[in-house]
Amino acid sequence: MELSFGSEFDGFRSEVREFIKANWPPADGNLKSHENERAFVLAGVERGYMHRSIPKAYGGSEQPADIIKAEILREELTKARAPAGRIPGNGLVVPVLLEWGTEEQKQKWIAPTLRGDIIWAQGFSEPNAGSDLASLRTKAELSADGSKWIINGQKIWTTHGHKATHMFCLVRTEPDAPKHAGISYLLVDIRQPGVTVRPLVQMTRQKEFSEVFFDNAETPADMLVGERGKGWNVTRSTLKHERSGIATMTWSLSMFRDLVKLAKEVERDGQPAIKHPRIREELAAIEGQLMSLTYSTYRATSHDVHGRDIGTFQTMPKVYMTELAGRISKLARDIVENDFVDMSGERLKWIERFMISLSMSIAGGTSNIQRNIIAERSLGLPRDKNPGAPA
Amino acid sequence: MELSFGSEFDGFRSEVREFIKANWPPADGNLKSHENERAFVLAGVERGYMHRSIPKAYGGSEQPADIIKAEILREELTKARAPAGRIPGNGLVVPVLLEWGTEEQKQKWIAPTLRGDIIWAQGFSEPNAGSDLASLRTKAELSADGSKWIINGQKIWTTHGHKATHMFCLVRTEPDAPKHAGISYLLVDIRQPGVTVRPLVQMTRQKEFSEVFFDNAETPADMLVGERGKGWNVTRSTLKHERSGIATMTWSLSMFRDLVKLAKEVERDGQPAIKHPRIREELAAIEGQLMSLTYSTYRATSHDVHGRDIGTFQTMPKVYMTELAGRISKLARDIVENDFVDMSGERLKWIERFMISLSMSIAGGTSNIQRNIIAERSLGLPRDKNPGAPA
Amino acid sequence: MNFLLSEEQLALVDSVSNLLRDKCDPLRVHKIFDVPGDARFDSELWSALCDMGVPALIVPENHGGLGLELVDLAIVAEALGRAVAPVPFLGHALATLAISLAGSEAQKAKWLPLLASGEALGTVALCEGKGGWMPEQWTLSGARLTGSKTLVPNAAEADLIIVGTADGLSLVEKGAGFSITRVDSADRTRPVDTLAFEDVAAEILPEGKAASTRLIDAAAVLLAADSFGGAEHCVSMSVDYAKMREQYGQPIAAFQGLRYQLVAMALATEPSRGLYWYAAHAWDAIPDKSSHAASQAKAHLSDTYLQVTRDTVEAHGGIGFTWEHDTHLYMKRAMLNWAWLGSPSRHRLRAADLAGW
Amino acid sequence: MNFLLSEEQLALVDSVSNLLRDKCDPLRVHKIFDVPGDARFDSELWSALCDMGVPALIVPENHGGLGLELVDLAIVAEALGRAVAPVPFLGHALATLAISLAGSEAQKAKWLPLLASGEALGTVALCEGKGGWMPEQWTLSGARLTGSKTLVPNAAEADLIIVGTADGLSLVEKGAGFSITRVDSADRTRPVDTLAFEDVAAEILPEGKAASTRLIDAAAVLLAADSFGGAEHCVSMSVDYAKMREQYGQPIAAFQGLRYQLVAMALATEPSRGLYWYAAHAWDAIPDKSSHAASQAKAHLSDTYLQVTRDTVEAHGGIGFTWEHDTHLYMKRAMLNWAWLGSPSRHRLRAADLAGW
Repeated sequence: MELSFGSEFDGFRSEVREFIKANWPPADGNLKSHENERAFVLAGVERGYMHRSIPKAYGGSEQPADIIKAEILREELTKARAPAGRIPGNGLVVPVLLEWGTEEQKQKWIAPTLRGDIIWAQGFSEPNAGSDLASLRTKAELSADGSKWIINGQKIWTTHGHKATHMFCLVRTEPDAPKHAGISYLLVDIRQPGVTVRPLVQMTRQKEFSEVFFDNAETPADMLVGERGKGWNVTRSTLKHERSGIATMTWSLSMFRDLVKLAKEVERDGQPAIKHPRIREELAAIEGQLMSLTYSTYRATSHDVHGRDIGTFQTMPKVYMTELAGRISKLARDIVENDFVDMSGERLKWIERFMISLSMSIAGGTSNIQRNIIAERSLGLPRDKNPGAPA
Repeated sequence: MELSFGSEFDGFRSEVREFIKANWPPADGNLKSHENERAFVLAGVERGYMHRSIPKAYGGSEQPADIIKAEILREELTKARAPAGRIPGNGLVVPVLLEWGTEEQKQKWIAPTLRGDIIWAQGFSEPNAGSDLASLRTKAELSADGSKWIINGQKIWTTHGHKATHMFCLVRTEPDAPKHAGISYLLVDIRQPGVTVRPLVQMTRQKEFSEVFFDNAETPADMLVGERGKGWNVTRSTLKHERSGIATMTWSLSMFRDLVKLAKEVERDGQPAIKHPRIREELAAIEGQLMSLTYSTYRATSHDVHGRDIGTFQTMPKVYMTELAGRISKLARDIVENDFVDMSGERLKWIERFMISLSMSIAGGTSNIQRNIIAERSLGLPRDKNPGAPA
Repeated sequence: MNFLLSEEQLALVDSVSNLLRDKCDPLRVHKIFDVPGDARFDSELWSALCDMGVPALIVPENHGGLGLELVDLAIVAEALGRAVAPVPFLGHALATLAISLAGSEAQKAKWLPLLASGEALGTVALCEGKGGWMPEQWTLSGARLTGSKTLVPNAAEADLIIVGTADGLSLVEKGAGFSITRVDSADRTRPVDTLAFEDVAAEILPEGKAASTRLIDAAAVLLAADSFGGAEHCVSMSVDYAKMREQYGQPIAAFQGLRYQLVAMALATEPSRGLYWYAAHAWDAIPDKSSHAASQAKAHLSDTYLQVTRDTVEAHGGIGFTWEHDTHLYMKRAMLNWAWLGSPSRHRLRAADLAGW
Repeated sequence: MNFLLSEEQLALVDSVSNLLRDKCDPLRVHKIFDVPGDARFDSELWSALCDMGVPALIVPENHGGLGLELVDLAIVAEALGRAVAPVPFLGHALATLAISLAGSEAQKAKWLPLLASGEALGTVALCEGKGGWMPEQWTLSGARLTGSKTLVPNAAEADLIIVGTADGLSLVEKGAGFSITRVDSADRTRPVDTLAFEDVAAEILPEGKAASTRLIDAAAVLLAADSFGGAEHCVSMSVDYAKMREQYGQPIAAFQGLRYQLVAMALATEPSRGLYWYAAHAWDAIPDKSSHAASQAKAHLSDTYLQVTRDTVEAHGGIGFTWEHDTHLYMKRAMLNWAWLGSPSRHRLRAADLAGW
């Protein structure tokens, strides 16, 4: 048993560090400039550090898959607050194009997407198609001359809708075909008159998602990815590409570190809150869960690296972390007491987390959907005839 | 708003006290003798204190229903540890006989049952018919001459099987009729060769239930209660007659009182455990739940008394108390620490409660069945096509 | 036994509920909620409640009130909580109570009629610093007050403020020269302010020392009642949504997993009604149990309410997380009920002390 | 990164598991369980485990052992826990560990080969009174011991007992004249005794002072591993029952409410595997994290195990509450894992102290 990445990777890590040191922060010190980001990412691609899974032909660096190197890169880039060339929506559409796109589509879209010249929004959910995606209604009809798609309908929970220039979405192209059939995967320029993007304000006051309305919006016929009516299979592959377990786990770890810091800072009955037996014990209990998540994730990653089956844990991290985040934010609430209501106060971050821990249980498949997946895939229970969940 | 029973009942309470004082404990001081119990109960019936809902003709005292008087009697008899003439199984069969029995059956069975000369076991559940009672298989066939039923099969979770002289049970008399139909309600003398009673030992080492095996056991044809094949409706009425909410609540109250006593007795880090902030706070949280149960029960009883609808609370006490009992016994465990494993130690009672709090969630309809009832009756959710539960 | 509401009380709840149905629909609450800067309260709704006699409920008859009990006030608080009503009820009711409990005859004569009619608006300034909610923690004192108070409901709009002090309770009038800073509070249905006093003229209420605990206990009961109303509404909102929302070709209410989650919400909520009733009744009729019951009610109900609002978000999925949906109005009201007067943990420990443990 | 079991370790687990499948089926465990009076252990199973080299795993090679690590012992403990194996593994492994960590060369030479082969049975006497599990609470001392120790595993059957003392650790041989009282313990798969020493001859282990904390941490890891094995078995037992048990004409696994309850059990159990692995690994390779990890593992796993056994009863309904069913064997084993070495609460506070909070 060995937890470190092993010395064979030390060399790689120092190379990466040097590279970052040399290229970030940028000479002009402007961390926000797209140009600087772009230059850094291109240099990263040169070195084989970024877009590693993408062929050189489409602007990637075409490196053999290596979970450890990928993780080392993630760690070092995060530490240096340097761009990783990862833009959420884009990370979802590129693999799809690679798997299903025509050569023209690959040539045309992948490189600019990797450079971040194009930003993609995901258009899947609809008001009446949440967990039950297959019941979506937004429809696209081919124009008489067959040159373009005319799109009408509404999308919701669209990520980055306000920043995005384009959208990859699921639309119904075969109205008469049964539920899952009849859906196609389309690319759409959303900076056009027929498209209205309306940000959705969340209870935290943040605007992470949008509603997008299509009113005779248009997109060229060749913006169809995969076969007409086969959009469902195309998405399946999209959903595979998600954050690695380690990233997830690191997120919880940093949230927990903040919690410990909070418990040390805040006074309660004349001593740091962390000395209060109930808070102290709950904090330790949370740490026990977190250590479970952490080391089971290392175990899973190791199994991945060595091509062993991860087993039942595979389906669990999301719900586990969601419940843990709720537990963490409740303890934070107990510590901050009065500050828990002050949205301009020093503890705002904890108020937001108290709420966001809930959206985690909704975004990308509600916790109940996750439970259904665990029941079927990990526990091997017979398929559920009632797979339902609220979202 | 008024919590006390009101002065109009003070007179009644003192009468009851005098009566008990005069008759219990018995002259010879033998609290266990059936004769003494019987004499006391008969005197109680004379005074209209016991078997109040049963007509005089069948040995009851035929009193107008009065929840408050009933509750006062329960309190005073419990306080004096005097017999209340209540024998669990018997309390379930008498109402059935009153509602469905023939005049002969009422004459023959009710009086001796009230006197406790007959003790009844309930024979409903079977190994493959738990929450889904209607799938029971024990069958009874009428003998060729039509004079008696021949019974074959097995019952489980039979209460007081070892003490009982007779059983009221559900058996399948119409093998070809669909599930719910084809079931009949039979009375059987279980002190006969064809019946084997095998006590079921529980994890607590106690023997509360039995398995009962019928191997060509016999019972006279006129032991059928209600119509042949209509046993299902007959049971429905049995299930109505359960302990009053107040009794339930008092049970939790006394368990909680013990818990507080325990927390004061046991030393932890040089002071009573009750001073330990986590234990103290959890104890108070439990008390909050208990007070909720208590005063909502008083509210419900008051509504009953005044003929008002109790509302959604009606279906809730059982699961609520089950969960509360689990919470109480876990805190007790945290307090007794090492003693939690010593089955001959001073904390045995708490080890048993730790386990019994689970059997509560099973006996008389599992917690999941209770949840189904709450969902349908209290929340008005559409009937569940999958009403399932493990038991 | 008679632990239920009288015909009169049922009638009272009905009329208040009907008024709220007309004048306090969610859309209206959202409107109030959406103007952060000057979030004050719904004055039209408040005056309608005043016309109905709500502020007069617990004012003695000889001072123009109805001379009713805390129970009556609490069942109204439940109705207001159910509607997340944006009105200055909490501070006003407590200020009124403070004067009737602790004021001199002159103070009562001057203020109670104005408070009963709603011509004057009152509030209470209790907390000092981040957690100084209890009388023994109050430091301001004397006839001229210096110091500060936090989380004071609607202070900016109030004509008089009852201030908790080392002497007990003191009365400060609008414009007496203290500074007011409105907090950017999560709950915009009941805005709160931070007050800074510097040598500000105040009238001591003669019986304030004795009354301050009674005042705290009454506040706990009213928060518990408000919490019950809100939680109960969240449960029925979630149940209704489950019946109406369809996925996979059927109402999601058909999914047993969700059904049990809804049942858990109802199990947490409904039985707690008896606890707040008892706490209110104890305040009126069982003095020696009153403080203990009040703290238990505040702890259990504000805790339950907040959790139920979280469950409500999950029961609604994404829509329940949006600003447009009602859920966050309830969650944020629950957040104030949770923190105001001290966290559940504080009140459980207070109850434990009072139980003599 | 290489946080997984080696081929050798997988082979070790396999062979132990196969042996247990043959020689430790539930019926056999029930038999042992049903003779309260002289509940000792399954000697046939134990000698088979000894022949397989289980007690030799962590004995240094130069003393007739295999010189492996705590991780190897822990994965065996997991397998034994999964089978609720009625063998004196816990006490024996810890006694062996104590001597290899703290014994003199002579003591090692004399005892380790006997312990490695299983010719001699060892155990440890740690706790004093109702909760004196930690070295700083140990009061017996000197070359002749007087005092008492509680919850000592299989003391009646042991040839030597390592006693935790104020000096560190001492070795007492069978028949040295101490009295043994078998406790009527819930868990009859691992009987425990109360020992009373009165001026009993004992050999001090030279390195005992330093080793006692290591010993405690190792004990915590082994209990955590045993707990994981038991909990995981309870989950699969419940899942299998749900697939097989029919009600209302279908397997109860079709009921989503129950499905989610099973999912909750699995979610509590499976991820905790990494925690006990890490605690074992830290004991072997990351000394400065070892105590903290060990206490976290003991607290979290024993707590989880006991809860999962409760959930298992509910998942089985009535049958799961009977003496004949396997569930109570696991619950009672979980009860000892929970209490032995100190409750989860104690270990969480220990972890908090060690974290420097």
